[in-house]
Amino acid sequence: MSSLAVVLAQAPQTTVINLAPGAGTPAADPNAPIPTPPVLWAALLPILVLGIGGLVLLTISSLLKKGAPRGFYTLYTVMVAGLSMAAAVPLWAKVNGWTKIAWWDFRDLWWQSLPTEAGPFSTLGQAIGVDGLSVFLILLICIAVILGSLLSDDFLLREGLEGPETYALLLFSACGGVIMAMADDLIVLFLGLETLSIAVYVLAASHLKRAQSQEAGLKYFVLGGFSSAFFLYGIAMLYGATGTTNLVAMKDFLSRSIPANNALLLIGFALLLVGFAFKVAAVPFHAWSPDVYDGAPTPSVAFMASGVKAAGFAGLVRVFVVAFGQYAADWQPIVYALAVLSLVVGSVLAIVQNNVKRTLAYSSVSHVGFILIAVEAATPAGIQAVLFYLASYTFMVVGSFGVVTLVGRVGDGRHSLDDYKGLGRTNPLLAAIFTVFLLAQAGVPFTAGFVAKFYAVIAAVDAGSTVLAVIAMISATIAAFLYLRIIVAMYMTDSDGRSASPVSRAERIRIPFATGLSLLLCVLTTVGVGLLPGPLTELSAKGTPSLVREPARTATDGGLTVGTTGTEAAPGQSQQQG
Amino acid sequence: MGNDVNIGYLTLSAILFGVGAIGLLVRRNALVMLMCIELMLNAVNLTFVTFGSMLNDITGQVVVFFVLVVAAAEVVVGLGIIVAVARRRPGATADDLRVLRG
Amino acid sequence: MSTLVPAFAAVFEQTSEHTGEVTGLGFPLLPVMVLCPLLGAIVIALLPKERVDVIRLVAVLSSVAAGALGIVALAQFEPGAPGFQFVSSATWIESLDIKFILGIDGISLFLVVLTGILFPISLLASKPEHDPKGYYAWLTLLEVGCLGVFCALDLFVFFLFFEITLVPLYMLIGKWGHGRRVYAATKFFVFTMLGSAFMLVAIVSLAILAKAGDGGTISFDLQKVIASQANLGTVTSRLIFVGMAVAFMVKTPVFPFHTWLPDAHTEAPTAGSVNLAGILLKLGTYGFLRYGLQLFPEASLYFAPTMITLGAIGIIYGGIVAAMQQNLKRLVAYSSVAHMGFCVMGLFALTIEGVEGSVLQMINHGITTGALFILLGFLYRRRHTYELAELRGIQKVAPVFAGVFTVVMLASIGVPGLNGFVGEFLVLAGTFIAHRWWAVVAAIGVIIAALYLLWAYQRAFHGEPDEANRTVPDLDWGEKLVIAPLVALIVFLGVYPKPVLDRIEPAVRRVLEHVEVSTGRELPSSRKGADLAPLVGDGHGASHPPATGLDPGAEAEHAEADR
Amino acid sequence: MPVPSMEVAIFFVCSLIALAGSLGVVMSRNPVHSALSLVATLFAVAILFLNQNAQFLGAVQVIVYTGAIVVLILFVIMLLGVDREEDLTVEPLVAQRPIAMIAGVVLIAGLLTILFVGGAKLVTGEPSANDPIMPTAAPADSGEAIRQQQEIGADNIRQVGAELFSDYVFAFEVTALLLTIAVVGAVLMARRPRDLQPLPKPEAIDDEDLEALSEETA
Repeated sequence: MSSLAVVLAQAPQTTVINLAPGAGTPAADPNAPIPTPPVLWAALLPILVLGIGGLVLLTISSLLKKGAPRGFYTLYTVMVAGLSMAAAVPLWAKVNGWTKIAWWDFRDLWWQSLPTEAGPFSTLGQAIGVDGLSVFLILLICIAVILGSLLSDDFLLREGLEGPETYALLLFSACGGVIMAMADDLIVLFLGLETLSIAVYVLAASHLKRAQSQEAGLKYFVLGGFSSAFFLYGIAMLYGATGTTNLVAMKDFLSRSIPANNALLLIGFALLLVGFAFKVAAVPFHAWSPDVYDGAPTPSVAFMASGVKAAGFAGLVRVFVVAFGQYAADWQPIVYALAVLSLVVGSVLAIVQNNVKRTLAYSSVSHVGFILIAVEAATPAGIQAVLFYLASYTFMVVGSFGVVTLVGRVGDGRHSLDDYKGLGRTNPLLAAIFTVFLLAQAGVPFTAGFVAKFYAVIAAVDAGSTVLAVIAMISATIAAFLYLRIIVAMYMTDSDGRSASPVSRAERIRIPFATGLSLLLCVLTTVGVGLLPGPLTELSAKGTPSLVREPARTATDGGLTVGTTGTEAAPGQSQQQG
Repeated sequence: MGNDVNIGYLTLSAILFGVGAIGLLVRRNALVMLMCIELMLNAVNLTFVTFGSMLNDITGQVVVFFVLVVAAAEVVVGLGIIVAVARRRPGATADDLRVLRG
Repeated sequence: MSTLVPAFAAVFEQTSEHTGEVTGLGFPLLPVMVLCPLLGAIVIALLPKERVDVIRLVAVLSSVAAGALGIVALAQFEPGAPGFQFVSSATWIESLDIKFILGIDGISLFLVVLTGILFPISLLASKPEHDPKGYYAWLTLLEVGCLGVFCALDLFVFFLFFEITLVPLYMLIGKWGHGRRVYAATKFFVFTMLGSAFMLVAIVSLAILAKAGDGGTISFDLQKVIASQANLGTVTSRLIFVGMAVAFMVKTPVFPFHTWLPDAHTEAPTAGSVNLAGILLKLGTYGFLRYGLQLFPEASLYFAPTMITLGAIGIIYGGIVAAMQQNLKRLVAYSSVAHMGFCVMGLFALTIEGVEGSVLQMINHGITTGALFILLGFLYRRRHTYELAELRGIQKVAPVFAGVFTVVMLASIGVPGLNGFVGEFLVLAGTFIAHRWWAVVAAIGVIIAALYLLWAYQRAFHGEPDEANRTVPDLDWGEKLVIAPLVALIVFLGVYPKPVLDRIEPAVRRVLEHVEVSTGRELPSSRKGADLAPLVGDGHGASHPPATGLDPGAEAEHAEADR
Repeated sequence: MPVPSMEVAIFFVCSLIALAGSLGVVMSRNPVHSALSLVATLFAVAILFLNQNAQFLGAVQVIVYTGAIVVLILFVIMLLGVDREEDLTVEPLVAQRPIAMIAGVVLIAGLLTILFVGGAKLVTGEPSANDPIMPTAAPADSGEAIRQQQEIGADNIRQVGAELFSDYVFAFEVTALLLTIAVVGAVLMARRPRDLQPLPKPEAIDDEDLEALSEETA
């Protein structure tokens, strides 16, 4: 009470802060309006669309007395995600210096509030950065939302769990992911991570009829909170080492002055990496992922394995490769170790599983190892490989879990390898689709998975980590064994394949429209990218991250001068053709 | 910059963080695990404030504000999940949940 | 088809970049050839599975079409022309300069033709016991992979095709095989993929290191990589060679990596065995020749003694183990190990005769072993067993079958006058120049081959047929027609291999000259060339090969004289 | 910079309370005791915040953490009736506890080593140019000092507020989203669905899997 009274009673002139001499800004009048940073709304639009889209969804659903018509929520979610992607297009154009797309010249449209010169830019006090990486990830995460919601549509109906919450949480979670991808400030990154994670904890627990689902949610939550604490502690260390939480300012500071004692910096790296490793499920911080993947509703798992991982890697790349690229030699060994462990442990443990969802969980751990070897390269080619891998993996893994959703049948419980026996006979189409995804994950040529692995290996070898590349390829061979096990179960187990007994109606699995659409998209992309990797290669090559200073504000804006205008390219941005 | 008391604060927060982490790994009761997470977050908060005061920078305190919000959100969701689990399996501990089956 | 050709022609530009002179036919022969079976596979996949006859027809037609195009290539091939012919290329990944460059020279020409002949025959020779749709689709896809490997002139594309062959064969063995098929298929897949894992890293390292020398642009184009391979350090290039060699050794298979082969052969369905033995094993030796010798001359020289030793071990080991087999298919599988040992030995003898013999041996082995497996398939259709213990007196009840089997078996042993002899002899002659004692050891292998094959023949075909074997029918007309081309080839190549050798030799000579130039070392054949003048010409440059006929008998005498 | 002895005294007392509380959280067998120990720690940390001129945070810590979060936890404990005592002598997984202890101790030891080796020079960031916390020189006059102190407290809120709405305005907005998600999540979790699936049976672990695998490959 008393301190409040003091605040209320204060006369303005007594509270002028005695600034230390030489402090950069003029003393602000405490009663003056707070100098809020300028906002480039166009840059925020993808985030706003997703966030507000989720809120509107909740509002609509609460206003509808009879419940929404069938498929409405799915359609709505797909539209919102599509809108968000559309909102990202001008950003992509701006980053790449386009002035028009096809015949459509959009220079004169309303988003000309964006800076006039082409290239990446940042806004909101450098909290949000718009660059190739962030726009690429916006598109990717939105695609994951679209695919995930298409899978959810029939799933929720089947399980009797209809409601808007799953979709709203998907949108919110995607919003968090997009924030993570765009964050130029560690605190914003952390908040994006939490937004993403908390929504996904709930998604994991959202199959209310299934006890395993809530247990998965609980486990995910506890270990997720644990990792968040590590992550945050890492931010604290970096804050102590550099005096700021902003990545741009950190990079500035580190390039300006080399700290004599970088112990804080190093321990900050280590703790941050632990946090990231938990989020993307890299060994030895993977223990949650098989249980969570096993228990959580399968469509949500599809989103976890695609969207959440993508966002995690976006953060990893932005923080380590871009902001702390100068200290690559310090963090590379840790990433190296994480990559090797993930590759080997993921593949080996995947083989001994008898549950397909757990198998896929471990296989995703081994994929994480593959992506990590591209991160470890810390080169533009590495970043490109990361993006390419994430994009291809999104389709492969969503497709895989899409099939698993269908085979799981009512109750979402039939996931043992036995349940896949003879699938090739009873449901040839479904089995064929699954085979495509499994082979793609195994890295068979003419699938997206192969090209992705190829790029990762190129990046690693180019950066001089040939041994790592060899380990990766060997573990890919081990992992191939696990995909073969599923294929064997599907095609080669039913009594020499010669039983001609007609397939009973109960064995047949109907492929509902939305799920089918999602699977179709995934198959087409997986094979299409495998056959013609050119476009996605170009796209991922343009997904270059960079940390850009916000242009200096004029004095009338409020004197929060941050720095001079200028773009600071990511390592070797110019040689992105590499 | 900074003095021995600052280092004392950092030491305290490091120990609190470690105790929280150990507790989370050792205890099997979901609620206690939740408390351990809070303990760890508090340790981080203390670190932030200490660094802020060592650097004479308000940012350290602002960050703590965000951490508080995050902690609140986490607790709400975490308790929600715990209640849901406990309704299905009264008296469940994390072991019954096949934790770390890995 | 007619509308497709211009479309391909638009995509695949005919290029003279690699040939020096254009030998195009006005349309992209090789891409069309590779895509024929692919088209077949797609059509099969779209057909309803009840239309078994149509499916079979499509499969046969598409592979016959590919084979016909292969024959066209053979007819149009200019024996003396340097470099690759029928080259066409299409850019695939621009930023990495990965192109679908397809082209053939004298070495790959016959392997392509062999593929084109063996696939239709194997399709006709056997029928699947269930699910014909998948069976034919996978077989045609397998052909795509094989043709692609032999035609590819880009490291990456080569790897793609090399790797893609795994899946169809895995499926074929795993789903349509016998007995422990899943185990065999998985073992095959994992072994081969493990080899490929090393190869991928090796290829990538090579391209990246070549980039450093080439002035900064990465390229997987074989010719460009060869051109810049001088920039590699000795140790580096040896390491990379080992990386690639692992893949080829697994595929060939060379002695310590062979364990997957007997299992895969034994459990595979007939068409799978035929193509596995006839063509897929050649991917390994072909890889050694095209990508081992040409890319790593120094490393090849360095490792040549090791490889020859392994080849010799393979010959002896394969022979001995084959002699101990009770299962006919397993026996033939181990004989493959021995035969491929000859190929490897000849290659790394690094003499004109050796390499030439090795290429010829690849073709011969493809024909003879393919024919053997087809015959075994016929046998299995009648008796449902491969066990020697259960077979007896077949000769009495099925004389034609026994006769054909005898011819093929003798070719496999390497009896003069049949094709097996020419290749093995050339290999031995070539090896003798370079590594005298290993040639002697390998010659023992020929004797062992005679031993186990004749012994097996005696056990299965001689004697009085017992109850089970008394009713075995002889070959019907269809089967005779299927096997006839192979028998004809066996005899023809045994008697008159010159046209084949004429086309192989310039290519081989170029490879060896490249090795000589880039290592600065004179290879044995050039030194001793004079001794074998009728065989190798004057031993210098790309002069036209000698017109001497290769009458086996005369050759043998010649060699005797040399010793 | 002279260290006021009062600050040191407060630090020692509060850090002892915080440590004791944290040990209480981890080692109490009854979750209620754990929660109460957590309250002690949180209070102590709140005082430490005040000690470092973070008056706003000190207040928020007490209000939000102690007043809301821990009460919520206690509420749930009572609601679920899970305040039974946990038997801490049974080890959940083989060697899990020692490993956890070792990992934790290594973590603490590592952090402390870095702190003590680095000492006060550890913090390498620049002193803030834009957002300093307080005047560097304390006035000598004691009455003035108190007044100044109060003003700083008042100013602390102002400063935090100014930062929240300028440099961190976006982060601030994100927290709104975060809390919305928490509400949606809590509502979703609170639903009681009908026709629940039966509880899964405890599964045997891994031995079968290995056997099945060896059968397949053998």
